[in-house]
Amino acid sequence: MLELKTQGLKGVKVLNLSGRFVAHTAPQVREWLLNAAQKAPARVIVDLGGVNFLDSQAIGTLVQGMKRCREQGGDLYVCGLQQPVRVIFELMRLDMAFKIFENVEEALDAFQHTESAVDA
Amino acid sequence: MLELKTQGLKGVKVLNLSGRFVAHTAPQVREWLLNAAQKAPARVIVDLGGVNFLDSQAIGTLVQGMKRCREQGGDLYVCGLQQPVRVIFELMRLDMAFKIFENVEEALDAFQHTESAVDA
Amino acid sequence: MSELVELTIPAKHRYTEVVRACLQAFLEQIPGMAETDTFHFLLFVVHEACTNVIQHAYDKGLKGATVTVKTAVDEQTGQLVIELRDGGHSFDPLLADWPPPSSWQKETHNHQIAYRLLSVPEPDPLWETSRGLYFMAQVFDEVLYLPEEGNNRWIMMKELDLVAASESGKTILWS
Amino acid sequence: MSELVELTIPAKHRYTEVVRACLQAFLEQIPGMAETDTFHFLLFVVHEACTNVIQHAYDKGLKGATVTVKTAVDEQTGQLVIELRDGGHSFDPLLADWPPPSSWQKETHNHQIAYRLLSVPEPDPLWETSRGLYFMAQVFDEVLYLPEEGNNRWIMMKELDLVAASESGKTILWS
Ligand SMILES: Nc1ncnc2c1ncn2[C@@H]1O[C@H](COP(=O)(O)OP(=O)(O)O)[C@@H](O)[C@H]1O
Ligand SMILES: Nc1ncnc2c1ncn2[C@@H]1O[C@H](COP(=O)(O)OP(=O)(O)O)[C@@H](O)[C@H]1O
Repeated sequence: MLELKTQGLKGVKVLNLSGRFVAHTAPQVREWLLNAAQKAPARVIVDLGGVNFLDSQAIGTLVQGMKRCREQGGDLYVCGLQQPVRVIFELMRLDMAFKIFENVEEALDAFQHTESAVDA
Repeated sequence: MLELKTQGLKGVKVLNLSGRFVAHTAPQVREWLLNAAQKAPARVIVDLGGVNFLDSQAIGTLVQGMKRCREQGGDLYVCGLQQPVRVIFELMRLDMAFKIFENVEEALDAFQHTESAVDA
Repeated sequence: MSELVELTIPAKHRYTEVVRACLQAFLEQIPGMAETDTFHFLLFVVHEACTNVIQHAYDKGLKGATVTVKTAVDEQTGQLVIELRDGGHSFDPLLADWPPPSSWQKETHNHQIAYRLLSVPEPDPLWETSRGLYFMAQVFDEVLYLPEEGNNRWIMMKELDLVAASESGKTILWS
Repeated sequence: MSELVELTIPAKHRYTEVVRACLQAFLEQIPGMAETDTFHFLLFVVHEACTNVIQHAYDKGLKGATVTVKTAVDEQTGQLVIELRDGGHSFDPLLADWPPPSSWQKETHNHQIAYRLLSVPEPDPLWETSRGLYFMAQVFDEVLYLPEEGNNRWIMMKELDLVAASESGKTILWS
C-alpha cells in the first residue's frame, strides 16, 4: 500500500514514498523519521512524488518528524507534491510549517546552501 | 467514461477507444461500427489500447461489427490489448473470432496485404 | 467467516463501475493479488453478474431497484465469497434457452431450492451474447443461484491462491 | 433524494481504501468532477470522517464494528449528501478538548439532538493532530453530528458546482 525507498545524498537522508500515506501506513514512516532524526544535524527530504493520497495522520507524522529534525539542528523538507496532495497542503496552509520543493534536487540544493551559510 | 477517436488511414477506418468499454458505453461504439460497416469493402481497426476494462456486451458489440464488416467484404481487426482485456480475450478464445494485432500499424499492414492479394 | 464488505447500488449499468472500484480496492489489499489473472477475471465476472441482474432480473425496470454485493475472504481457508442480492423477478434456469439444463444442478441449500452452476459449454466465439454464465462458471469454483420470495441471491466462491502471501504470516495477508 | 449508494466496511483503517475507491467511482460519474479540487477535498474529508470513527467512536475496538457510508446526489439541486453511521460510543462535542465549543451549535434535527459543526479555528500548522474536523467544516456546507442510542450519524452536505455539466442537460450529468 505504501512503498518506502531510502537513500543518502550529500549528508541528507532522502525518503521516497509511493502509494497511500494514511493512518495504517504512516507508522512505518514515523519509525523511519524518528530514527533518521536521532543524530544531529538531522537533514531529511521526504519525496512525496509517488503519493496519490495522504491524510491528516500522515501530515501529523511529517510534522512530528520535522520538529524532531529541527530539534537536532536540521530540518525536514518535502517535495514532489502531486495535485491531490498539493490541494490538501494548501487547504491546511502547510507551507507555513514545511519548506516545500519541486523535487529532490531543489531540496538538496537548499540544504547545501543552508550548510554553507552555517560553515561561513 | 469511454472516449472514441476516429481516423481514416489508407482506406481503413480506425476507432481508438479509451476507458471502460461496457454495457452502458457500448451503444456508442455499436452505432459507429454499424455505420462504418455500411459501405463495402468495410475495413475497420478497433484499437483497444486505452481500454482497461471490457465486458461481454462490449465483446458482443465487436463481434456484431466484425460480422457486418465481413458481410461487406471487409473485416474488423482489433489491436492494443492491455492485460485486463487480453486475459478476457484468452479465456473466451476470441482469437478464434478476431484477428488480433499488437498495434494499429501491424493491423494496417495486414489490411494492405489482403488488399494486394485481392488486387493481384 | 471473516470481515465483510457490503455495497448496495441502484440497479443501473453506470453504477457497476462503483462495484468494480470497491471490489478492486478490496482485492488489492491482498498482497500479490493485483498481479494475477484471477484478479482481472474476478472484476470481470462480478461485473457480468451485476449486468445480468440489471438486464434480466430487472428487465421490467423496477423503481428503486438495487443490487447488493457482499464480499468476504475467509482468512483461514483463503476462500473468497461474493454474494449478490437483487429484488427482481426470479427465473428457472432449467427452462432458460441458454445455458442448457445440463449446466445446472438443482439442490437444496439451507432448506431452500438452489441451482448450482456446473460447467457451461463454451459459447461460439461468433455469438453476440450468452457469455456471462460461461465466464462465471469458468472463474468461480462454485456458483449457486437461489431464487427466493421477492429476492434472488447468487453465491460465488473461489479459493484464492494465497500461498505466497500466507508464507509471510497471516498479519501480512491484509496489511 | 435521488439514487443512493450504500457501503458498509469493517471499522478498520485498511478498509478506508474501499470507501475511497467507492466514493471516487461515484464522483467520477459526474462529468468534470475529477478535475476539480473539490473532488480531492471530498475524498480526503470522507476518509478523515471514517478515520475519526475508527479512532474515536471505536477506540475500545468493538468486535464486528462497522462503518456505513451512504452517498447520494440530488439531481435537482446538485447537492451531495454523505451520511456516515457507526455503532460506536457517542461523544459530547461541547465537552471535547478540540474544537472549542463555539465550533458547534446544538439543535434538534427531526426531534433528535444534533450538533451542527460551524466553523473550526484553523489548527496551528505545527500541531501533530486535530485537523479532521477543521477539514470537514472547510469542505462541506453543512456537517451534522447526531448521537443516537447505540448509533452515531454524521450527515455532510455540499452543493456541487454542476453548472458546466447541467448546461448539457440532465441526462449527461450521469452518463
Ligand atoms: N441474474 C439473472 N436474473 C435472471 N435471469 C438471468 C440472470 N442471469 C442470467 N439469466 C438468464 O440466463 C441467460 C444466460 O445468461 P448469460 O450467459 O449471462 O448470457 P446473456 O446475459 O448474454 O443472455 C440469460 O439470457 C437469462 O435468461
Ligand atoms: N466520529 C467521532 N466519534 C467520536 N469522537 C469524535 C469523532 N470525530 C471526532 N471526535 C472527537 O473530536 C476531536 C477532534 O477531532 P479531529 O479534529 O478530527 O482531530 P483528531 O482526530 O486528530 O483528534 C477528537 O479528538 C475526538 O475527541
